[in-house]
This record gives sequence, structure tokens and C-alpha cells, in this order.
Amino acid sequence: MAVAREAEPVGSLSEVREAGLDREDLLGVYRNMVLTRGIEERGHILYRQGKIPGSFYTGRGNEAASVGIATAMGADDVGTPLHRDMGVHIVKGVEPWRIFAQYMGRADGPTKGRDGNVHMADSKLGLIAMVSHLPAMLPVAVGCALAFRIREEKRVAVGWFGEGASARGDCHEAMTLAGVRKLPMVFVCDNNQWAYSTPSHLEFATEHVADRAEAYGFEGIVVDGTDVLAVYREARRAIEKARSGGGPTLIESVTLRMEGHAVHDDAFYVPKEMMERWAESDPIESFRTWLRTNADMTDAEEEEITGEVKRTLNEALRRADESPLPDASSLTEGVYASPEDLDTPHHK
Amino acid sequence: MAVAREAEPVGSLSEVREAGLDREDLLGVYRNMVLTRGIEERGHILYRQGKIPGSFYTGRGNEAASVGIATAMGADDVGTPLHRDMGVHIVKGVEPWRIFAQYMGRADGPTKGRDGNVHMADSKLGLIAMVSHLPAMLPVAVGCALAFRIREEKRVAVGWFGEGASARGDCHEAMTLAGVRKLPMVFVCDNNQWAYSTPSHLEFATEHVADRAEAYGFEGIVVDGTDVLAVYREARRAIEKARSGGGPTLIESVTLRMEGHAVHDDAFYVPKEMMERWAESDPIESFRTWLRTNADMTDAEEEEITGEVKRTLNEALRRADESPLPDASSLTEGVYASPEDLDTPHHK
Amino acid sequence: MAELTYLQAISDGLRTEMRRDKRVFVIGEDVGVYGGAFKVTLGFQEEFGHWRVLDAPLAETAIVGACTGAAIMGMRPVAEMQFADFISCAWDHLVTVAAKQRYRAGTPVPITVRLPSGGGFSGGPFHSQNPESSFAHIPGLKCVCPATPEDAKGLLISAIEDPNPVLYFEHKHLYRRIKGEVPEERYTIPLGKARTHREGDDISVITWGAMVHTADEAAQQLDADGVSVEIIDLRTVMPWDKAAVLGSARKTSKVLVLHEDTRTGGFGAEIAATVAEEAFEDLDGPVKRIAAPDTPVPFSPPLEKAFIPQVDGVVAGLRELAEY
Amino acid sequence: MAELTYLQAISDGLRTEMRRDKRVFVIGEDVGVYGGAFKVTLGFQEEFGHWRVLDAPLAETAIVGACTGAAIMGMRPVAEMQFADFISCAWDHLVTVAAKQRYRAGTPVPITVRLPSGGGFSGGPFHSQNPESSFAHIPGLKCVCPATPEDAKGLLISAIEDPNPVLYFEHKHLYRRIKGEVPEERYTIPLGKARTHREGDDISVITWGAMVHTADEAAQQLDADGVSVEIIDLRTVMPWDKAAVLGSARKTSKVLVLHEDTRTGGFGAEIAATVAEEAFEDLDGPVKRIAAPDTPVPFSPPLEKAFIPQVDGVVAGLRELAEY
Ligand SMILES: Cc1ncc(C[n+]2csc(CCOP(=O)(O)OP(=O)(O)O)c2C)c(N)n1
Ligand SMILES: Cc1ncc(C[n+]2csc(CCOP(=O)(O)OP(=O)(O)O)c2C)c(N)n1
Ligand SMILES: [Mg+2]
Ligand SMILES: [Mg+2]
Repeated sequence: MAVAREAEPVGSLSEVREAGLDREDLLGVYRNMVLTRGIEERGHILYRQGKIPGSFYTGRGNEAASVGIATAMGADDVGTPLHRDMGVHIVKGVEPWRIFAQYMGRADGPTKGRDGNVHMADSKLGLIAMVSHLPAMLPVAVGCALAFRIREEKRVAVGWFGEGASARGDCHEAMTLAGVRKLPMVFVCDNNQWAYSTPSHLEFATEHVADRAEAYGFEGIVVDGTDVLAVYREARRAIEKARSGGGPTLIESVTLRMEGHAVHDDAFYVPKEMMERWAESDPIESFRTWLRTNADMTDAEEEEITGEVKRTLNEALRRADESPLPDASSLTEGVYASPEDLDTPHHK
Repeated sequence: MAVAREAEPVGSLSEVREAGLDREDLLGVYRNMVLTRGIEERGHILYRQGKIPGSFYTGRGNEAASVGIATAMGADDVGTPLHRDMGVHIVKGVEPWRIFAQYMGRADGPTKGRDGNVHMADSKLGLIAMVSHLPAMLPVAVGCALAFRIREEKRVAVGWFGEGASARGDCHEAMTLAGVRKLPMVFVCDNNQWAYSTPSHLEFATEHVADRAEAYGFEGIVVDGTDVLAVYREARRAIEKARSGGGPTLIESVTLRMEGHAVHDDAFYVPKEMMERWAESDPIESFRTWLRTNADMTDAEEEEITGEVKRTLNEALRRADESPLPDASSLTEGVYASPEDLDTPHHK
Repeated sequence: MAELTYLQAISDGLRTEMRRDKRVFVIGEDVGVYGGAFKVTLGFQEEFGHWRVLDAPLAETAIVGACTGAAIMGMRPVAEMQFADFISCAWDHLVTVAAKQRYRAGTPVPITVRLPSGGGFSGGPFHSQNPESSFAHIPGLKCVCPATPEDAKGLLISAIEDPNPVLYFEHKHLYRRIKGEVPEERYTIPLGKARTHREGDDISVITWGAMVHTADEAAQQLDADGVSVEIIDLRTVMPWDKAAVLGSARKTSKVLVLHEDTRTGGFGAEIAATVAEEAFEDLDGPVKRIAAPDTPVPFSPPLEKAFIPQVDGVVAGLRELAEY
Repeated sequence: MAELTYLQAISDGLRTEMRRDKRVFVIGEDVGVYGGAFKVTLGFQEEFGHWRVLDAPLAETAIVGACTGAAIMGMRPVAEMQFADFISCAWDHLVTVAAKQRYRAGTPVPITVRLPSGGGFSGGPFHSQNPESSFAHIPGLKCVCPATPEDAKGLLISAIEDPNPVLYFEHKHLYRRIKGEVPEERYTIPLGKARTHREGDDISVITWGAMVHTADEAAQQLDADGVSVEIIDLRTVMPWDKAAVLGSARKTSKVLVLHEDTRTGGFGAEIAATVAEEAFEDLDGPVKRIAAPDTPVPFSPPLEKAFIPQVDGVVAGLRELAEY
């Protein structure tokens, strides 16, 4: 049985410097992880307050993976993050208040209340809004990579999918096209070991999703998704490989979904010991410890970060709450695009 | 790069006996191959005579593969053969005149003129009629295997697909489900190296389609599709493995499509040398030689076979030509099934 | 007779059929251990075992396609889509293979696909759709849209028994909101026979699914104006009960067609066009359609409320027709 | 002006746009070396290179989905389906992603999908279909169905230029049968404006694609009876030119809707229902529909001939309306 390469953890600060991050960057990475979790925790509160219509999903446990990958992306690289990848939006710079507005279905959310949850993206930041259907965004991400290849731009597209969604045809067709054309593409599998209540062995028959990469003619890598630096390093390698014409890579980031599938789900089907074991490798806590031991993060620095995040969140909530609900009169606007809509940097 | 097992050619008569075929069977196999080609050659003539509406496809070069696989199937095994697999229908025992009637859109064709070409099957023989969409029949074949598994019947389903169609999502979803549930299923890839005008390297990025089998948790085998005995032996092994609970196998049968994609296509895009090289290993000619050297097939036996086939074809053509075109009044009948239609052996 | 919710009636129907006929099995995402996203199959795996209640991979074509294969082998598969919206991923299989196999090859495909559909709770563009119109246009498929608990059970059993591919649209907004008397024993309700939900003389409303209840509320308000509204619940959109619809149209000579799916090219157009053509002489006013506007289903409450036909809108439409 | 076949006009339009706009590229099965199953892109790979004329894997979702991604990155992709029938394999992508991205996320998806469609040459159930009705029901998609060489070129260029996902249905039976004058220069024809194919006073025929020519033959026969038939060629089914249709209906007060796709739930129902509702006062007879019966497209000539609406049937329908 062919097995994808298993990535080593990252050791020292110097090793991280090689990978392209200085101490300042590392504190920024930590801050983004804390902010990512903060947004989803506040979301939970909003939900319990009845301020979020419909259902509510979070990526608790996936903060290192989403922040790590996004940190490795270049400013002109693009991606299609999913419902566990809030960190990608954060790193790319979406304003938190707009996320809360989105959660609450307000007019200032990126989708103006037309879609909910993290079904949103700021195209100016190089992100494309996900649909519910999984993994329907993979062929789209591959199309972005195709455009870069046709125009001979040194840009890379990143496409996310869950280990469960790896069973769908879209995943296969996207990887097939990317593989035969050696497109500048990185596939990221958020393997959180559960697809709603379905365990991995009922979704795919290999040990790792990444073991499938070679069936598409490219490399597969398995990385500990709770280790932000390892994720970053592998993503960086894969992205630069793609950028320099080396073709796609499939990175499988292994985590555990630390909450139910969505807010309504108590995840009774996940063994208690499994939860406890993974709770010990909380991505934020682990990185905090790492920063303390390897980068001498001081109490002051830490408080600075948690304080700034807290202020950001409070301010964001206040501002989001001021945003009105969309007016019913806007319902039928913009089903079809008009030529002016193409007046974007992409469409010159 | 993981490579599927490459099957050895079959040597001696004794070796074949082990594989379950005695001398009589071998002559029968030869006869079925000759008949398979005969039917498609006569089809060509009918087409040139303007007696076949629409387009016309053949499986020239694939006679060993289709006959070899079908010969290895048990009486209760089922399958979804495609447009290169006429031999499967022949081995299973469809009456040749009904095939000609089908070609000509006559009322006595298996589809009563509602579909054409080899878009037909006799369900009583355990075959399910293909659709054009490739490889849409694979999930259906997997469903047959699922039924056998649920009912704990020792039956096997065989699903065919082309190397080009391996790119489609249906192929992935079918193999995924068969793999995770270890269903009694054999996947057969007719790899004739071309998908219409598209070469394999634009369809998949591995050396062999069978290299993908392990991505689904089962074994992949590459066999020379012009060697009927090797195909038979590998199919037999895979089918009996599936029957005894060993799960699926993917058999890739490598041939060359020895004609255009369909009758209208002169295949200008296929290198001349490639055609010439493969012409040397014509499956029927090779097996004839093998029978002569290893089973002392006599002139008498050979003439007996060619004569019988010829008579069968003439008689079949005559009878098919007597079959009327369907009456327009039958157009709207049977879009929906009625309860009586379920009165079949399967539906007890 | 027990009082059951619409959801319980669906479970009851499925359980009844699985106990009676061992050819019936269920396959879908999270239908086993979890009992399905809406708990329709809760406890089924314990009762019927792992091989008759299968947790499938996240692969709708594999799920529905496998049902077709199993059905051809003599089983009576019931597939669950986690949400009706995801049936789009099995579209090709249904229209290409399942719908046409009987006509082409004489091979019946007795499968049932359960589709939790409809909006009303901010499910957003991908958890709220009513895709029945798209399938009703495909010859070879049947589309069932129950509005009451009693119909939910009887129509589900009929769907499973039917020798054709049947799409069973169960409206999520009715799951726990609608209760009713449901016979405990097994019974079937014929596919293709409408139900007169409410007798009336002045205007006919032709509808199905959740809109039957919207129409009912509206009809009560019209009573106040002394306008008597008849409500025909189609029950099944394909086949649809043309005779019942034309009968009601000829009786009232005014017709309103109402559905939750979007308007343009929705199945309401087929009904309106048929009534307008075949009851031309009998109509005292144009056949009116009320349906969702031509947009995706929006998430935010004020937008969704404006999207899904509401009682007020139906009342206004009925008044217009009454005054015509 | 040169005289071109419908097929040549399509090639000409595509070539014109690819020469003018380097963002335009073509992707599909066998579109490169082979020039496409119908040779529409013959010689394109030589002229535009391997990366603007891409031979794709046999994977429709990858093809159309990749077009969407490339379009969002600023390209103007044109996908070719080998036959329109195979678009069923990209259904989910089109209705779920392409159709809704603008409304949900404000992201336009300017892609064009070319669909060789229609029957008439024993293509059988999977090489003859006219799937435009299914897509016309999905908000966010546009459906173009040219009937003449001049329209084929102008509408294709408009489709590529349009900022939305456009399905361009090119009728295979017109490819080499229909010739006409086509301007050499680049020109566009607005999506949503019908063309009066034939002026008349007594009956309006609303149709598109190959049926325009069937209607034309029928209209000539009606002339003999002294009945003057107007033919409105919709050109684009979504958006459809309601004003032109209602205008013609009000003028003639008798309407026949004609299409090659199957009848029940076909887009003709939308047109008939709309005319019957909005021109209710102006109609002197019921709006009639002529379309294929509700079956798959059969292979054998006598069956296919009975399936596809023929001139005789249209003549009979027109006479019925005339006598009404
Ligand atoms: C095509 C499709 N089918 C079904 C669903 C319903 N659904 C939503 S999330 C989910 C599980 C997804 O599992 P996985 O891909 O592992 O992602 P995760 O939620 O675990 O991150 C399912 C079945 C869907 N979104 N899309
Ligand atoms: C889903 C789908 N897309 C496109 C086609 C058109 N088509 C018919 S055969 C063919 C090539 C198939 O190649 P392969 O799978 O290798 O089978 P082969 O014909 O070579 O045996 C194509 C593209 C099809 N039949 N189905
Ligand atoms: Mg998961
Ligand atoms: Mg091939």
C-alpha cells in the first residue's frame, strides 16, 4: 500500500525562519488563530442568543490548519476555503464585523444576507465563496489554476475539501484535470476524521486520503493539522512547487472535529476517549506553548494579543449588530450580472 | 509510483485446464471470438448498405477481452458491458439475429428499435443495457453487487469502463462504494489507448488505470487484452475472489482500438506504426495460432467453426431483415413500468 | 389511529414496509448510527441491521446509482438525500439511466429517493429548494409531494411499491409542524390521484406540499369575504391528476396555481397551460400563478419571507380572481 | 456577406471572438487535434495553440467547473459538450455553482457552454435531446437557441460577451442543412430579443431552434388556405421576449407554441401559461402546444419521425386553431 509522505513536526525557531517566518510573523500567526477561534466562539453565543438564523458551523480544532495554509499563500494566490476554514478568511484580511453580519443575515455581510454561515468570500482578497455541495468548489479552484497556466502567471490556486467529500466525483474530476495538465494547484484535505456522523473507513478505503494523490500523478503529504508550523511549511513547499511549474500537491491535514457537525449535533457517535486525546493537542494551546519555549513569547505580548483580539471582537459585534437586515425589496436584484460587474481587477 | 500487477501470458494447455477450460471449451471460446468479429464485420456491411440508421460502433481488437471476461463469469453473475464488448453478449448467449435487428432499428431488436447499436442487453442473461453516458453503468453494477452482498448470495457483478471514462466522477464514486463495502465486484477497464481522438495521457496521469485500484483499497491487474486466455485466467481469479468475499478487483485489459471511434472516424490521429504494431497481435489470429500449436486444432475443426459461424450470420441476417420496423403507434408505450413488469426471476 | 407528526408518519411508513418486505433497504448519508439528518430512520439500524440501513459515502451518484442496480436485482431500495438540494449530484443518473431504462430496455427500476425539501427556516440557497419541477419534466420519473401525515405514510408505501423511479419530496417545514391521525396498519394511496383538501365553489387553488396549508389559511380568510375556495392537493406532481384539476376548474371557472418552487418554468406553468387550453370555454378569468420569484432561496429571514409565497399574497391573489 | 452553413457560422463566430479577445479559450472533449465531434473547432488548435484549445479529459464537471474558475479569474471560457445530452453530467455544477454565484456572492460567471442538440438522424435517446427547458427554469442561467446562420454567429458572440453563464444550444440538424448570408465582421445580437421570422395576421407560432423551419413550411401550406401565420423565433429561451410574444398574440389572438423538447413541463408551458394569463382578454382560442410526446427520444426512423414534431402535425394544429 503506497503511503503519502508523513510530514515531520517543526522544531526550532531557526527552522521556522528557513520556512520564511520571523518572530513577528509567528506572533501574527498566533493572533490569527486566536481571532479565528474567537469569532466562532462569539458565533456560538450569538446563536444561543437567537441572533443567528438557520444552523451554525464552526472549525474548532482546525485553526492551525486553516491559518497555516493561508499564511503560506501569496498575495495573488487564490482559494476556495470551506466551512472549517475561517482562518483563511482571517489571514486574507476579511473584516470580522462583516463575518458577524453574515452570520446574522445582515445587509452588510459579504452576501448581503443572501447566504449564511461561512458561505461567503471577498473576491478582492482572492477567495471564492463556497457552496454547500461538497466538494463542488474543487473543479472551480482547478479552473483558476488553469487560467493562471494559460496566462503563464506565477499564481497558485488552493482548493479545500473534507475527507468525506473526497468520495464525490467532483473531487476525482478536479484532481484528474489538475494532474494531467500539471496545473499550479494545491489540494488541501481537512481530514477531521468525521463526515457528519460517518467515520472515514466508510468514506474511503485507504489509510490516508493523501494516499490517493499518486493516482492522479502528484505527491501526497500527510501533516498534523494541529501543528500550525508544520502545516505552514508543507503548504509553503507545495505552493512554491506549484508556482514553479511542479504541478499539484495533495496535503492532508489531520485533525479532529472538536465539536458536533453543526451546533445542533452533540456528536454522541464520537468516542469520548477520542475527544479527550485530541483535546490534549489543541492547536492554539500547542502553538502558545511552542512560542513560549521556542520564541520566548512574553506575558505582555500574549496579553497584548488576547486583548487586541477581544477589542476587535467586541467592536466587530457592535458594528455588525448595527447593520440592518436586508430590505425585502432587494430580493430580486442581481440574479444576473451586468457588464459593469466585470469591472474587476480580474476582468481587465 | 505504485504499479498494478502485470499478468503473465498463459503457456500450455495444462495450465489452461487448471484455469478451468478443457479443449472443447477452448474451441468454443475461439468460436465466440470469430462470431463476435463476424457480427461487427457484417454490421459494417449493413451500415455501408444504408441499413443501419445513425452511427455504428465496433469493438474490433477487443474480442479476446470481451469473450475472455464473459467466459469467466458464472451463470448467475451479472454485468454491464459497453460498446466494445459485443463478445460478452455472444458468450452469454444472445441470438445474433436480434443484434442485427437492433442495429437496423427493427421491432425484434432487444430494444424494439428504441435504442441502437449495442445499447441493448437481455436481462434474463444477466446483462444490463448500457447508456451512452460513460461510465454511468458502473454505479449500477456496484448496486447489483450490493444486492448480492445484502442477500448474501455468492454472485458477482462485472462493470466495464473505458480508460477515457475513468476520468469521470461516476467511476470514482462506484469504486469508492465498492471498496469501502468490499462488494463482490470486478471492474474491467477496456483500455484501448484512445478516447475518441484523445490519448490516455490527457485522461489520466498514471501509467496504468489499474494503478488507481489501490486508491480504492483493492487490487489492480494489467493484462494483455489480446490474449484471451490471460484475460480469462485473471477474470476468473478476480471473480472467484469477489465471490468468496475478497472484495473488488480492477482488471485493466490493454488493447488498441483497431478502427476509428465509430464508422465515420478514420482515426487519422492514431500513429500508423501504432496500428501496424498492434495489427500483429490480432486477438483472433493469436488465439488461432495458440490453438494450432498448443491444442492441435485441426483444419477440420477450424473449418467447422468458421462454417458454423458463417451459417449463423447468414441466417441471422436473413431473419433480422424479415423483422419489421417498429410501428409508430408503439411510440408512447412503456415509458413507465407496470407491476407485471416486475414479474421476473430477479423480482420474486 | 394514532396522532403522528408528518415526520413520524414518514418513519412509520418506511418501517412498516421494511418489516413487511425484506427487499426494502435504506441507504444514505448518516442514516444509520445517526438516524438521518432529520432522524427519520432513528433506530432503524438496530432493528434491521447494518446491511439494510447503510451509511453511504458522501457520493449521491453512487447512492442512487447503486439503488438502481440493486433494484434491477430485485431489491426495493430507498435512498435518502440529506437535503433535496443534493439530488442535483445524482441528476445525470436519474435522467439518463433510471428514467429511461424501462422504455429503452424494458428494465423496470423500482427505486424510491427521499428528498427533504422546502424552505422556511433560513436554510439558505442549498438547504431549502423544491426541485420537483425539474424532475417532473423527465419522462420515466414520478414525483410525490405529500402535504399531510396520512398521505405521507400512504404515498411513501406506494412509492416503494411502485415499479418506477419515484422521487418522494418530504417538506421539512411540515416535519414537526403538521400532526394528524394516521392509521396504524399498512395502507397505500394511489400515485396520480389528487385530494380535495377543501370543497368550494368560487375559485380553485391547485397546489401541493407545504403550500396546501398556506392555501388553507388563505381560503379561510376568503370565507369572511363570502368567497368559497376549493383546494386541490395534487399529492403527486408526476403523474398529476388532470381530471381532478379540470373538474374543479370547470366547477369554479377560476383557477389559481400555487407552488413554493420558483415561477418561471415551474410545474405550475404546465398546470396553468393545460387548464387554460382544455378548460378554455369554462374559464371566467385568467389562470393565475403564485410561486417564488426567480431567484435562489435567500438565507436572511426578511428575504426568505418575501421569497416563499405567504398567506397574504395568496389572499390578495384570490381576491383579484374573485373580483375578476 | 458570405453564404455560410449554420455550422460554419458558429465556427466563424467563435474564431472571430478568439482573435479579438485573448481571454477566450475553448475546452472540451476532442476539440483540439480532432476539431470537435462536429468539426466546429477544426484548425483552431493550429491557430490558437494548445492552451487556448484544450482537449479535456472525459469529465464534464471538470470541464464546465474549470470554466467557472477560469471565468472568475478573468477569462472568457467556451466549453463544448460533445453532445448536449452530456450536459446532464455538469448539471450540479451549473445549477449549484455557476447559476447562483452572482446572486449569493456577487461574483459573475461569464462562461459559455456549447451544446450540439436536437434529433432527426437516429441519434437515439442520448444523442438527440433538447435539454433547454430544464436549464431555463434555473434562475441565473441563460439559454440561447439560434435558428439561422446569422443568429448563430451573432448570438454566440453575445453569449461569450455576456457576464453570465450562457448555454448555447446549437441544433445538429441545422448544422449543414441550413445556409444563409452571414456578415464577415464581428456583430452581436442581443440576448432576449425575439425575431419575427414571418409576418402574419391570423395565428402566431412561438418557437425556436430547428422548429422555426418546421413552422415556416407549415405556414406556407396555410397560406394556400388563406390563413396568414406569424412566426416568432424566440432566439433565446432565457431570457425570453415576453413583449414580442404578447404583442404578436394580441395582434393575431390565436397562439401555437411549438418545440422539439418533450411536452409536459417543457418551456412551452411557461409561454402558453403566460400568454393565456396576460393576453386572456385578447385570445379568440386556447393557446395550443405542439411538442414531442413524453418519452425518451427513440432511435428507429419511424419512431423518431413520430416523436419529433413534423410539418403535417403543425399544419393540422394551425388548421384547428384557424377553425376555432
Ligand atoms: C454533495 C453533498 N452531499 C451532502 C451534503 C451534506 N453534508 C454537509 S457536511 C457533510 C459531511 C461532510 O464531511 P467532510 O467532507 O468530511 O467535511 P467536514 O464537515 O467533516 O469538514 C454532509 C454529508 C453536502 N454538503 N454536499
Ligand atoms: C459522459 C460522456 N461524455 C461524453 C461522451 C461522448 N463519448 C462517447 S465515446 C467517448 C470516448 C470514450 O473513450 P473510452 O472511455 O476510452 O472508451 P472507448 O470508446 O475508447 O472504448 C466519448 C467522449 C459520452 N459517451 N459520455
Ligand atoms: Mg470530515
Ligand atoms: Mg478508450
